[in-house]
Amino acid sequence: MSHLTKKLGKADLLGVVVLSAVILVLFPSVFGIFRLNLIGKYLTYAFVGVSLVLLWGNGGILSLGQGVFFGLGGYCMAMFLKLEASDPIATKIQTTPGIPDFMDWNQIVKLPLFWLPFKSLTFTIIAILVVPALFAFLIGVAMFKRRVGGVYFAIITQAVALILSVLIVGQQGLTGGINGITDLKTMHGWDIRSDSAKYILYYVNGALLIGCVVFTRWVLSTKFGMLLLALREKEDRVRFSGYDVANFKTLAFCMSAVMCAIGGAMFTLQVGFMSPSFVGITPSIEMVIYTAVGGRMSVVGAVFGTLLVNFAKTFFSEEYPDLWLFLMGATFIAVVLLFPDGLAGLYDRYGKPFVLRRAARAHSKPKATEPNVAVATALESGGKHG
Amino acid sequence: MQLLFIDRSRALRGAFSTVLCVTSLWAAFAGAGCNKSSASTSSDPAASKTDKAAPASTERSTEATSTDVMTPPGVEKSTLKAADYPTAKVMTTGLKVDDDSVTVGILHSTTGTMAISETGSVQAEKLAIAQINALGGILGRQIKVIQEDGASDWPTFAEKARKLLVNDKVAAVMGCWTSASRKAVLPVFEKENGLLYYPTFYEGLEQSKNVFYTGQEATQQILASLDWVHKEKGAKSFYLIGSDYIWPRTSMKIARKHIENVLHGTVVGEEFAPLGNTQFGSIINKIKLKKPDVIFAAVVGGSNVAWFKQLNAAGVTSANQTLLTISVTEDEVLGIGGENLTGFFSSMKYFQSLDNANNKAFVEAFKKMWGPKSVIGDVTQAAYLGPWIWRAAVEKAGSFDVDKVVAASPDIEIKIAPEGYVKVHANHHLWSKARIGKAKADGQFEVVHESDLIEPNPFPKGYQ
Amino acid sequence: MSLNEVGSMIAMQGFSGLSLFTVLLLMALGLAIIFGQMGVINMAHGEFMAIGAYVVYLFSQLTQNYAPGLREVYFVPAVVAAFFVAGAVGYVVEMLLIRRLYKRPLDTLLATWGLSLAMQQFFRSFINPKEVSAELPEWLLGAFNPTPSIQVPRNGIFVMGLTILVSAGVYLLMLKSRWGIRIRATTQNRVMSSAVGINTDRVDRFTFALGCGIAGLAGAAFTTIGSTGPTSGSLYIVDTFLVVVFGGAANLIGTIASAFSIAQAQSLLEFFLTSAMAKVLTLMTIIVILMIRPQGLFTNKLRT
Amino acid sequence: MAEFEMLTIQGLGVSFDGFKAVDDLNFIVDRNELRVVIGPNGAGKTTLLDLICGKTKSTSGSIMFKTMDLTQMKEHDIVRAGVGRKFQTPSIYENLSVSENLEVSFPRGRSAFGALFFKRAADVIDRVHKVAEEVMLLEKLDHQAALLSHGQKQWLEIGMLLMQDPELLMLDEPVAGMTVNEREQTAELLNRISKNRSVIVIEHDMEFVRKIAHKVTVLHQGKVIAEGSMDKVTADPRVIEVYLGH
Repeated sequence: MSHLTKKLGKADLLGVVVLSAVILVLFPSVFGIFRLNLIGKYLTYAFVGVSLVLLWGNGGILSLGQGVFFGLGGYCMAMFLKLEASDPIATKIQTTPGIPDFMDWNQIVKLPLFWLPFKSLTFTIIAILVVPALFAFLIGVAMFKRRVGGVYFAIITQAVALILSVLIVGQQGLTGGINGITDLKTMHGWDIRSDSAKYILYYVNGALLIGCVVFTRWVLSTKFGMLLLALREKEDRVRFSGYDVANFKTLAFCMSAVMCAIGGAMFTLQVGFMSPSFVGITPSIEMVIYTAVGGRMSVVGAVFGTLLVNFAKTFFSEEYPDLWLFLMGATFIAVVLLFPDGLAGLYDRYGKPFVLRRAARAHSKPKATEPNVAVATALESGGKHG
Repeated sequence: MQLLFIDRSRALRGAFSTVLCVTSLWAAFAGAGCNKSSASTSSDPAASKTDKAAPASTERSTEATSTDVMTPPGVEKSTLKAADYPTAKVMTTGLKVDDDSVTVGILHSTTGTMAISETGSVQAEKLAIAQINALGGILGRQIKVIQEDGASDWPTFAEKARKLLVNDKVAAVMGCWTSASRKAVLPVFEKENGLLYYPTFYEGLEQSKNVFYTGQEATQQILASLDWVHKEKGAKSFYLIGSDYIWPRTSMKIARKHIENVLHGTVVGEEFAPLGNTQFGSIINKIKLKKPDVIFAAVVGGSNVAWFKQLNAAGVTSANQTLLTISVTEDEVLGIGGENLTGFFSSMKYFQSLDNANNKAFVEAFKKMWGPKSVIGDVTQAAYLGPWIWRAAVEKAGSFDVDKVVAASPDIEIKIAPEGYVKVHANHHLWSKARIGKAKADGQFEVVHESDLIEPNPFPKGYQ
Repeated sequence: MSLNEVGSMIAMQGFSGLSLFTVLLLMALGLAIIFGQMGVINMAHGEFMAIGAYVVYLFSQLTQNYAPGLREVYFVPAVVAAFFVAGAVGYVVEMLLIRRLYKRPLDTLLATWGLSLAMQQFFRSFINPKEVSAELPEWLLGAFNPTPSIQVPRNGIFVMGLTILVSAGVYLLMLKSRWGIRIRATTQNRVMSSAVGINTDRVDRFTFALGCGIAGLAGAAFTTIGSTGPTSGSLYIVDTFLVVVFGGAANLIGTIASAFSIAQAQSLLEFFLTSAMAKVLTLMTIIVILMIRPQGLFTNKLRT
Repeated sequence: MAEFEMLTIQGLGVSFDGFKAVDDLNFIVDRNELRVVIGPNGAGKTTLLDLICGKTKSTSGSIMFKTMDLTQMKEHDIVRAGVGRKFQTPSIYENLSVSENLEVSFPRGRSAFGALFFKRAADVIDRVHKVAEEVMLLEKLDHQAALLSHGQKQWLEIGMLLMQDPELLMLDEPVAGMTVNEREQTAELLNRISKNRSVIVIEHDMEFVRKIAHKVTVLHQGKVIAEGSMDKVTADPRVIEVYLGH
């Protein structure tokens, strides 16, 4: 009878269904492949948005280093694709054919050891999932066991992002440096640049994103999810209820890292390159903003928030390039000041009363009176899992 | 009962926010395309889009139309008539060409960290296009411009490049500044068979059917200047310092090979500072320790300013040290301050102070269009060449089709080039001269050496 | 190399380290006040520094155009003006924005990030998209030679002097003045402070303005050693935060110690390693130490 | 079953920058005893609870819970060993419903993965109902915790502790902010739950203390100055001096 059971009831499912319809049916039927590919790129950022709903919105842990995981996933995928694009025939003008072009430019004559396993797609896929998880685990254990939290965690993850981007840029013989890993062509002989491939990748990406959305909602509906919410509010209470808080935070951090990495890998596939500009601080913070715009508590909201900001970015930077940053800055400030719960919060405030009235009228039974609505609203505004 | 309502509200909430979002965004997103097409059909060619999208430069004249632009001396108004070149004949690949106009793209950063550098290129490209239009356009057609902002972000460059080629079907793109942005758009241009004119001096190691490189590749910029400093200053020992990314690293690699194998000198130190580094105290001390004959520098961006200011402050000036840089144009001097550079040498193919008729006319036209305080650096001049080279190739080919333009390009000569004279090489780079400028306190350079025309060689044997 | 030269090198390298220390400290002081005393994470700190730099540029332009004779002296009033202009902007920002976010520190981070974007675009649109350079007076250029083989950068001495002055000022203000007592009282117990008649809103506003003013001061001083452009401020922001966090947020002595140790480590490592490795190693060391001592180097042990 | 005390504290001390909040403290709690700790502000009462539950680490002495030394254990291990602690201000999860608050405190699925795959089995629901009834919140199970009255929040937190069925329960000012009526009910509640466990209560309200206390300990400046029945300690001249002399 607990209303927890209702959390994942058919209602929430419907939200996901609507999202799926928009991503898998609406967009493809309305937009051509160019715009669709663009949306596909935005949706890869939405993975990060969803991961932040879990970690930040519900867990209260603000990571400013999600770009690190996005980048790790993206780089793993890019390494595989680059090796395939660097077969000895395609690279015969190089001093050492068969290695990526940027290595050749940096006088590297043999493929570095850590690149070798990325010749296998299976290994690559495993690496996309495991490497970020492992990295997040190490950071998580080190930080959360020492009870580094809040602002400090945010700043330290930011520093981690900085370190990694300095390392990638500095080791250009191994990583492609600031240009990143570019000119990716095929995956097991399948040309990822063709229109048909772009369609397929779009759907794969959409399906994976919906998978992450469903997964995140499931996590939030479990006791684990409740505890995340609980420890955001009263960390000590959770600790003194017998839970090792650090483990919970670490697991949430790892889950969010894996989601970001999937997004990064899909980014590489759809855009055709990966560069250190995703690992740094700026993209990491921007992705937090997408989430805030959508509503930090709302998984579906985060996806829409990401789309909204990026659509707006595309529109304004095409039409009013000068105004764009003013607008972006103003959006951030407005979201934080006026709509801390983002789009989802706006819905709660303006959309739902309307919906509730409609619902009440539709049922038009004497029981559905105003007090009921009031209680329902109060309950709603507290347990925002939508 | 009550729970039922919660359920319904949750259910509808997703739907509601979806509809809200999607409808509001639709206008924005799809509308971007619509507006664009309306903009590009407006009658006033270079000005319509130019005005709106031009980076805010307070000195810029606001009404830069095709009629009041100064054209280069000695170039007659084109007598080609569009009627003699029916659209069906000159364009067979679906590009945006009609009987009166042809559309090109400009793709640079007007926002973000790179806006600092790319502003000049945008201005030069717009000047060249306005001049070409004033001279009767290209195959009798006026050039229209769609400008996109790469926002200093490489994926955005790729996105916008794809938009220009796929959506807008532009006949050519003038754009990119950093190597990273070029690398990001390169696959797009190759896939969509577009045409890119890239203005920046760069590291070489690239040659694409779809790109023309109007700046120097590394050997053109480096070898002659090293030869000069070796001969003139008797330099034997060199200290190499650059920012930590591909262009300085490749340049330094070429420099080291040349110093060691050709000049039989020594490299006494090599240092790469992270991009954005603001502290050079320790590096400067290391240099002082080694006492090199020449410091050979390729630091960029905000770091470049810090590097020269701190160098001056550490007592290293032209009075006691020879310094040769490949990363300081007149644009950079604005940020560094002439007083910190006086007497140091810069190797470029173009300086604003070049004393020839072409350049005088160019500088005058540029200042007329963009304001009397405008400063013109090497890349700005190279960007100016792009539209002219494209025009010459199109008219030689008698077609806008990319394949035909590319085929017609080798050996195209631009005699009105501000730098004097350039010729397109079969490898898509330009034959050009290397020049050494000595920095003056007023921010200009005194040209102290000029080489012969140098053949571009993006994959130099023996330097890799 | 002679012994004398080795000595000179050690002296100069020592000065480099000290100079970096004062640079870091000057960057961090304003933030230490804002973050340490108010708990506000001001991501626009770098842009407030840029305001200071642009004020100097403005003064330089005015001097060049209207009073070229004043070139040797304009810099000092420019630095003072930078303090007040940046402080005034900070005052307004506190009033419009920060005031509403005191209970949500992580949200101040997002809002001020938005502010920093808008400020950068403001510089770009209304001042100059390119980098600019203030013409420095002669006495700030070049090096001072105590012995023929030792060159000490004059701008380094200037920054150092200014830092000492500002640090001493902040120290006196926070620990000795009535204002300082009010600021510290407000930090420690807002409700109680307002109950005893402290206008806490006013204290907040002035504290924030003070922090921003010091940022402007730092920006003005850094025109002698670095670039002035729309994004110049962002070059400093991460380093600045690390100094403050590493030092232990609420502690002035901690900030000083932290700036000192980071500067010495970085400057020494840079001398012996490549710059990129020096940066990476320094950052990693900071992170590791922060993991061992999450509250930074210096904290006041509190009864919980 | 071996005979040992529920809680034995010996020579316990902790100092904050030289200030000794708890100093050489000795303290024993029997099985099934309800002990009340009183003392003026700053006597070290809350610090004592902090030390027992591991929130504050001691600088000297030992805290034996049955046969385990709590000073060597992590907070969550102390809880799992059977020590529950209520904080001074009601510390509940306002965003969750009453039943969720209780459920979250159920001592199963305590590891991160365990929580992920925790099933709301019949025994959990059963226990939630039982405890809710015990703390008089059965009617409010589906309400959001934020909507409860102050007193009900206190009960909810006690309920959350009861979910874990601790052997030693520590309550920091459980009736603060309660109405007279609620105090009555709380006193009954405490008497009920101390039937089969030891309870330590910190309280200022002497009338309430008199109602519940088996034994009273008076702390002053980090030291025990009196211990015994309520009547005995209130007659103690040192206690009177401490309370009146300050």
